[in-house]
Amino acid sequence: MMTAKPLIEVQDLVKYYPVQGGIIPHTVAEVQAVDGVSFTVYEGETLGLVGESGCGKTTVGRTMLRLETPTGGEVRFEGANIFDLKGPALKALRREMQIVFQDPFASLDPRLPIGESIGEGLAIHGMGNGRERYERVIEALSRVGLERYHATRYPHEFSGGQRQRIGIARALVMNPRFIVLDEPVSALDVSIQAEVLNILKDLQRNMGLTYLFVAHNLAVVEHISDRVAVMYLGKIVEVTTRAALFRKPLHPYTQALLSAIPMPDPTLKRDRVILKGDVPSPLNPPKGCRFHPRCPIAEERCSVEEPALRELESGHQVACHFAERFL
Amino acid sequence: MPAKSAAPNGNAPILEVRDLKTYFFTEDGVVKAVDGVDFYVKHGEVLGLVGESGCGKSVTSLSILRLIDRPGEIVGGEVFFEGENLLDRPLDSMVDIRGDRISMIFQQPKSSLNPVFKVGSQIVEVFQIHDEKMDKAVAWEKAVALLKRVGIPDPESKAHAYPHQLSGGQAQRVMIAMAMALQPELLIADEPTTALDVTIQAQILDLIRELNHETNTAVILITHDLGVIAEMADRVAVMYAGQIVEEVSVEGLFKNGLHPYTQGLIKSIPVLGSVQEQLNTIPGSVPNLIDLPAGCRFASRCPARVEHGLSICEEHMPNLLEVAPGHEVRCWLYEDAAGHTAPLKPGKGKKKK
Amino acid sequence: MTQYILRRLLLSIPVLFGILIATFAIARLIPGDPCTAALGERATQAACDAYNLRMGLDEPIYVQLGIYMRDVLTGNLGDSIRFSRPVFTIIIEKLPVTLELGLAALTLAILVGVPAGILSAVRRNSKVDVATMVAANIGVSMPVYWLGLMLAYLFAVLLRDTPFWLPPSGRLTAGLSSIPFYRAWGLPISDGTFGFPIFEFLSNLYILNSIITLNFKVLFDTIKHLILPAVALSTIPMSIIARITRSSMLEVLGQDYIRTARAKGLRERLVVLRHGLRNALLPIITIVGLQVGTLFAGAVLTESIFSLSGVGRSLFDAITGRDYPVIQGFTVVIAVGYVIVNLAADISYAFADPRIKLD
Amino acid sequence: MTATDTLAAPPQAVKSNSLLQLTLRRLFKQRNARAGAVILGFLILVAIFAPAIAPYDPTLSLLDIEPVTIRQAPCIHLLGCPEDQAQHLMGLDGNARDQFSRVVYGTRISLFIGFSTIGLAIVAGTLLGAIAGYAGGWVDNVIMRTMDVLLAFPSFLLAIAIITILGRGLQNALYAIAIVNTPHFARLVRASVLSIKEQEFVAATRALGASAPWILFRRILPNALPPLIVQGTLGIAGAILEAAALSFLGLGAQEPAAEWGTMLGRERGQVFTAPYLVFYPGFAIMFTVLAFNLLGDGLRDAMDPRLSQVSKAK
Amino acid sequence: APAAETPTEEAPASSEASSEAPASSEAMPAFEGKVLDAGSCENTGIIKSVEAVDQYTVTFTLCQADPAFLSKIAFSPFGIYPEEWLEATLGEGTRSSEGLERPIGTGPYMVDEWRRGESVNFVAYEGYWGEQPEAPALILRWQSEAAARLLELQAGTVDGIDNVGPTDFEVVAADSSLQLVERPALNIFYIGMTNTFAPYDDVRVRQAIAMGIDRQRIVDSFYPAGSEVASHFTPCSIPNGCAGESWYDLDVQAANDLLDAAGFPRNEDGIRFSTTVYYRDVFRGYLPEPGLVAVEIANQLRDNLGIDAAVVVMESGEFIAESTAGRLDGLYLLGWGADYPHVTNFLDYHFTSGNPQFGTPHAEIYGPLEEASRIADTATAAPLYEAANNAIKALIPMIPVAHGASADAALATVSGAYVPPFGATQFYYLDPGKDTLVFVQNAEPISLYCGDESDGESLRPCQQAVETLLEYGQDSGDTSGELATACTSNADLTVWTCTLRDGVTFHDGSAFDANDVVASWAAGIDAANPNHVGNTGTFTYFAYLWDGFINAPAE
Ligand SMILES: Nc1ncnc2c1ncn2[C@@H]1O[C@H](COP(=O)(O)OP(=O)(O)OP(=O)(O)O)[C@@H](O)[C@H]1O
Ligand SMILES: Nc1ncnc2c1ncn2[C@@H]1O[C@H](COP(=O)(O)OP(=O)(O)OP(=O)(O)O)[C@@H](O)[C@H]1O
Ligand SMILES: [Mg+2]
Ligand SMILES: [Mg+2]
Repeated sequence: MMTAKPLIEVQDLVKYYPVQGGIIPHTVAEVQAVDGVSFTVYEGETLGLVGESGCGKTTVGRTMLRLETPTGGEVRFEGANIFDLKGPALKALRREMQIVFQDPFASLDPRLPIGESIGEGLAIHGMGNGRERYERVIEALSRVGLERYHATRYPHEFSGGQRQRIGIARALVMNPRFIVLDEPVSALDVSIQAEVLNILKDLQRNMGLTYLFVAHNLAVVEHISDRVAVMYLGKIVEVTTRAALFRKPLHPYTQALLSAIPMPDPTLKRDRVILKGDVPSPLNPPKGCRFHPRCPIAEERCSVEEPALRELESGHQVACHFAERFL
Repeated sequence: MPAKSAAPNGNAPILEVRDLKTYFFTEDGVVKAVDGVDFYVKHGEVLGLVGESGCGKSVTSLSILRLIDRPGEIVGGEVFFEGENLLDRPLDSMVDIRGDRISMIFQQPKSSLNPVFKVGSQIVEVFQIHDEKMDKAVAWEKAVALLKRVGIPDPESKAHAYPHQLSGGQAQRVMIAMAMALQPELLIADEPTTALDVTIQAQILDLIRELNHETNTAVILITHDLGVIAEMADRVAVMYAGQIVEEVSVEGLFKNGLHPYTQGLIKSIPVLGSVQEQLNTIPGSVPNLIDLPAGCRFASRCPARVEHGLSICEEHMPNLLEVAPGHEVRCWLYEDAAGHTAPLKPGKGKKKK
Repeated sequence: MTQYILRRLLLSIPVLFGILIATFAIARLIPGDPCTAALGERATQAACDAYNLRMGLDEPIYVQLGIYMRDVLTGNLGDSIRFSRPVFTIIIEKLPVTLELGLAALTLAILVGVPAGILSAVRRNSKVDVATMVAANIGVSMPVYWLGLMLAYLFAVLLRDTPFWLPPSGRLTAGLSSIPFYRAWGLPISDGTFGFPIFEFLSNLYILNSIITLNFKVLFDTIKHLILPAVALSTIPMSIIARITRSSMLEVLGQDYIRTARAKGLRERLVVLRHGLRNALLPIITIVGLQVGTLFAGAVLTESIFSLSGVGRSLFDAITGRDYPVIQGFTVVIAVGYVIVNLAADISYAFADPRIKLD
Repeated sequence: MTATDTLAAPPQAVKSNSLLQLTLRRLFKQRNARAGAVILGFLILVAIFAPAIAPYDPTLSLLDIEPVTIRQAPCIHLLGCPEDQAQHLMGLDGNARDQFSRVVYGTRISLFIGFSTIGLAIVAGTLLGAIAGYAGGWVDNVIMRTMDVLLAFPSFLLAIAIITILGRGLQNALYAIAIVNTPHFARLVRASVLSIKEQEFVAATRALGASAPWILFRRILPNALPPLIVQGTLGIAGAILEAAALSFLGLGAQEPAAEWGTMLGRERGQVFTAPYLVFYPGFAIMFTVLAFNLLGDGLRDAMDPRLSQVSKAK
Repeated sequence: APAAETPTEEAPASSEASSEAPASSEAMPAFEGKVLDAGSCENTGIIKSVEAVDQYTVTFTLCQADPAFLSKIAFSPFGIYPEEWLEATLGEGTRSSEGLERPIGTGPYMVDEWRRGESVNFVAYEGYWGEQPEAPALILRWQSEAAARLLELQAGTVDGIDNVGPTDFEVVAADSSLQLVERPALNIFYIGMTNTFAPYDDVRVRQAIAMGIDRQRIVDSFYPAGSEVASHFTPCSIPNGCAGESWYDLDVQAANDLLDAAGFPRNEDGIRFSTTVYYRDVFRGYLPEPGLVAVEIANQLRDNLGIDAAVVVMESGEFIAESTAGRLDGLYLLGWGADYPHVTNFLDYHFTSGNPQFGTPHAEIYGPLEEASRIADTATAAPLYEAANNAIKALIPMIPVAHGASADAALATVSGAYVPPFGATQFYYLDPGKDTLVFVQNAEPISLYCGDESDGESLRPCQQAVETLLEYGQDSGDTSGELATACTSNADLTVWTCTLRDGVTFHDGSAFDANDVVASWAAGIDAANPNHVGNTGTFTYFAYLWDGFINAPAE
């Protein structure tokens, strides 16, 4: 899998949201939602993206699909910078890249029978006639384990897990090569979560899809990802393979994150790293290393100098001045 | 893992809920949100209450404090608190129990604080409700001390903040401060960390544990996260569709969960560090609480039923029976038709045909 | 907070400018000749020409607009065509009538509407709730003028010769008069005195004037005359306030923090009044601000029915009489007043709700 | 025992319920809405069958036809009015026309006023609001500031002013009311558009490569409809009231049209001498407006997302 | 006016005012008579000059004979104000609210205060030359709704009301605690047409409508008792008003025949043609129920003649402007109330050669009228009026319908209640049996300087405070002396000499003399006079009754 070629390369992606204020409204500040993020997604793999709420995961995913206009950086799909695309070229690209959202309820138009929701993309792209489109919708439905008769029903008639499957079907029907999964199971109960995760895995296997899997639940990420990127406050702090990350995390934040996860095993005894304080605001992120105010091993240097994302071992990048200590 | 505290008052539970039934009388029909729930909590103990969304965990906890609002109504059962059936009290006098002897924290910390009052005065209110003579200034000082205790940085000035000026974690700490203000004998924490980030969740859970240790407060911890249960609880009650289906010590749950639902639940969580190719799933969905089946509520989704070919499951409701000391299960696999415990091991069920 | 207020103020400036242009346009777009309206049915063409010249009505329209803007901004609203009196003076005379009526109606609406809404929400689906909401629904559906007529018929005719008799029109019984406080006290204030319009304005608020001059006969007479119009005028705002209070209260009572308050052991009454009402009042503030518009619409009709010589009636007369300066002056004052009231509502909302950005 | 062998048998393909059907069902569970719908249905029937219901031509003066005088009091046989006199349930008006017939025919005008004005206002408001909300920037500013200015005038005053410009008469009153109501709908639609624009299902459509008009007309506007319908229903109530008030002042419908406000305005001086001439038209207005208010309230409740959550949870 | 010789003793209220007046109370200076002179008749209407011959004699010189002169000068717009006061409060640059709100006259009441929106309060003027009023105080209020006015009277809160609603006549008459005070029907309600518009250019159509409208039914149904169907345009109580043949009787058959003959056959719906009935929704004595009558006429047109008429209400000012200019293409409902008791006031105003109101004027009508207007003697003029009236009947420029009765009402306890046919009730004749007399009229006055007002609501209060040279009788249009003891004319009626009353003082204490008369007239009729400012500057009645101003600006 690691030999595969890069499908998407994200380079120095920056997305700031302006904050309006003042007596005459103007931009008084910027939310640095994503601030110089780079990573590569290889064909056929799943890259997990984890981090705490508000650290910019969703923004990365949405900006990659040009659902948000980027502030800076590049996203290359098979070598071509998608931020340069316009008109028909952009429309064509939309077929290649799809997204599944976190909230299964909000992501479906409540007044549309789900068959139409799923088939909408086909209609937009003028793919096939009514019959053919219908057939493809039915096919997509069956892929995610739903039946033909479901096509004429409305979103409110489905359970959360089913709705999430519909969301996946909508992405699938376009025959994309890359799907951003933005916390597709966070809103679901464990038993349903398992069901959706299984489907996602099956589909990837059968259709050769590439995923960017955004989540905050590390266990889920571990279950589905080949590689994992950890984000903290708009920056990537660590990227590596699944195995390496869980076996030997090199960034103190990753370590704390791992130890903070309650394990469903009462016999397990762990040394927990409980972080002090709250996640700072991306409006006014700390200078230097953004993690330093909460970092258990922070030193003087961390508050001044921002650590670069360095490759310490093959395929294992970390942004910490003192990561060597954990090698 | 912290050591589990032993019950000091022998085995007498501080709270015992028997056959609690809380229904919601809606336009579409009667929602049997809680339909015959039994469990107990011992002094100083942490009881975990788990179950899927909508199975009635919150309603159960609200029923204990009789906070159920129309169209809901507690239609039956008993809630013994220190030997007194709370359901027999006049509703007006519940205010003496609430906040003082039993207190509660909720899932959404920010929306659970009144947006138009300063957080300090919301804590002060607790003191003043239960001690009308308490001086406002004294109460305020106590509130600040509490905020400090729950780890709010700069408590003097944060007491003057409004809820929207706090982060979720801070708001939850304020809720906890409010709940522990009068050192209650029982704390009900209804999914206290679901809305919070993992690192903050760890902080809050730590705080609850501390409270449990230091003041020997009994805790009912409601969650759907089995990881949290494993870390926090002494005993666990598993709920399904308005009923307790299994009640057991936390070790027992993970090692020897007997109910097919419990087993399915445990198998469906991805566990950190143990990579599974396929996760186990529980097919089907929770039954409609308005239109409940006559038999076991899990029957339609139960793999054990199919495996054992039990037909009684769909016809009659099994009882919650003690199958081992301190281990109760509601399942026909462990009960015979006479209502006695049947010596059955899962996976070796007798065919009832 | 100051910044918020400043921003809100700044935002109203374009609206105020728009109002000026609109009022100017409205007055000019009204068909018909102001001259015949002003000078009467038998005016000659020559008189009209002289008149147009005098009033500046012969200038190009944009010059008129410019002059108009300048005048309004310097506080000069012009002279009434029909009465040859400053519009400003007329407003000083008429506004207190409408203000007194409107305030009485609004007070009544709030005093009845808010408690009714609370009661209805707390006793949801009870008989009280159903009755209140039926009444509220009927209230918003009732034409003000019709209610006024019916009330007049009931209280002035059917209940004549009973203690419930109420006068069907006017502000005071003939023969009584409200002596301005400055005259009652012998203050040396006359037409030329500095600040005279303010004194005059205040003394035209009969209730206020009769209270501070301790003239209770006039006070009671004024109130007696105010009851029917105020009741008629208050029905719609009252019903709207009751409905908003109810739904807002229902929403608030369903909030998590209400459950928290109960879980603290707070008594139900305090839960509703302290935690519930405080939050439920927020949308009510906005609605009350908006009701000022409804009140004004009602005032035009109520003043007609009860022959009160207030802003509404006078404006209507001015429109039919083509009294441009009066139309413009009144409209500007009303619209600006309306904007200010709603601005005040917004700002008090911001004060009442800490969530609104404090700078 | 076949069921025991499978788990979670797929639910049968039952007939699907659209959101509309659901809303309607919820709507008719409400007392308010039911009452409103019943009254409205009644009024529509009255309007349609007015010629059959009304005993007289509403514009026919009965002077010289029957031995009557103007403003004759009601004559109801059931209540003891001599049988040899012609029955006039609500009396005769100032022109000796049968008031009952006029009230019956008035239903037509009032319903027409309500639907046509609000229909116009909704179309105009939706257009303006959708453009403002979707385009944003200066377009939004220009449109919405203009709406603000319109809203800065108490609506009735504005309506009077517009009629004074356009001239009196029913048609102009209709335009005036439509104009006065437009800003409300524009605001509402703009707000809906702004919030729906941010919904994930819109982002999903965008991710599929949909064009701006596609998104606006297929995703956003249909979803902005429910609050519009509620506001529209309540708006109809307001419009009927406003039109009647304008007619009351002589600015709206003109003689001999049987419009309730006009009837009321013409005979308002008779409240002490012939109260029946004032009572019935006023009551008719109230009754009709009430129907729309009840229905609008019911609709609002039926479409309330908070209520829909309860049913979702089941 | 020179200040009063004994300013303070009798009239303490006037002390303040008199101190403002020029101090000239020493020996009487030689009287310097002022003159208002147009110079020639080019530059004026009827009035050529007004001259103060001596202290108590004024001469009016006219450009043409005016038999109605005496009737006209008794009209309240021609009231007399003190010369100095006019200059100080109503001149160019000096006009103040004082001038428009608190007129200084010689009348029995003086204005104490005008509480805007509420009432005009009067107190008795102690220095009045005649008898003191019965009620020391007078309050004039207003209420536009007839029903509410009556209600106030019934409640006993007021002593008298103006304009009883037509349906309330019987109510008042039946109530023993009230009295109905009827005013003679000196007015005319007519249906106007403009003969420049089709189909009214055809005399047969006009005649058909004249014969097809049941005027009796209109009067019976919509007019109060005392009203009558008009036999002529002018009411019969006016000398020569009823000369000539009376109007057509109702004859629907003949009317339809005429329409057939005129080429307007009925279509399948029975309709011949469509037209419009214009009116304004304003209560007037001649048309108390305008809306109802408009609908009634439309109904009759449809039912009797097959003419489909839409009813259109117009704004009052616009209606007057359009109808009097002859620009309305349909029928219009208008009327006329007598200003002074002379037939010229009716006929000449409407049917002169220059009036476009009914389209092209008919020489058959205006010919005799012009001739008659110079003849003072009623009998001599009679044949001319007979000819004119017959021509009106034949040519039908309009259809006279009714002379409407109207009435005031008062409490039965009020003694001396009356309504004069011309001018307004003088309240000082009325005795309410208490200190204050309260009277409610239709509307608030516009201003109280009545030289420049024309509405009855302004003229009524004016007349209580300001007097004219002559006054009308209580029940007739005959004039008698007020500020003048008598006025006489030369033989050809072009020079009128009035002898003024001696010893009259104004409310401000100043004495009344001939110069005040000249100044008051100059302010009203001389467009070049610095005091010709008024309220709106129209001076309607000066312009209209005297056929134009002196020094009128060129058009
Ligand atoms: N449209 C926006 N305008 C302003 N700020 C925004 C906007 N969208 C996101 N942000 C801010 O950008 C930051 C990153 O947001 P993002 O949604 O990408 O976080 P996330 O990692 O996906 O969080 P979560 O786990 O809660 O979904 C947050 O602080 C958020 O408040
Ligand atoms: N006010 C209400 N009206 C009707 N049904 C209700 C009401 N409140 C709760 N219910 C129903 O009661 C059932 C139990 O709800 P409860 O809130 O106790 O679930 P829970 O186990 O706490 O779920 P979660 O994990 O989502 O909080 C749900 O099916 C819910 O739909
Ligand atoms: Mg996100
Ligand atoms: Mg819950």
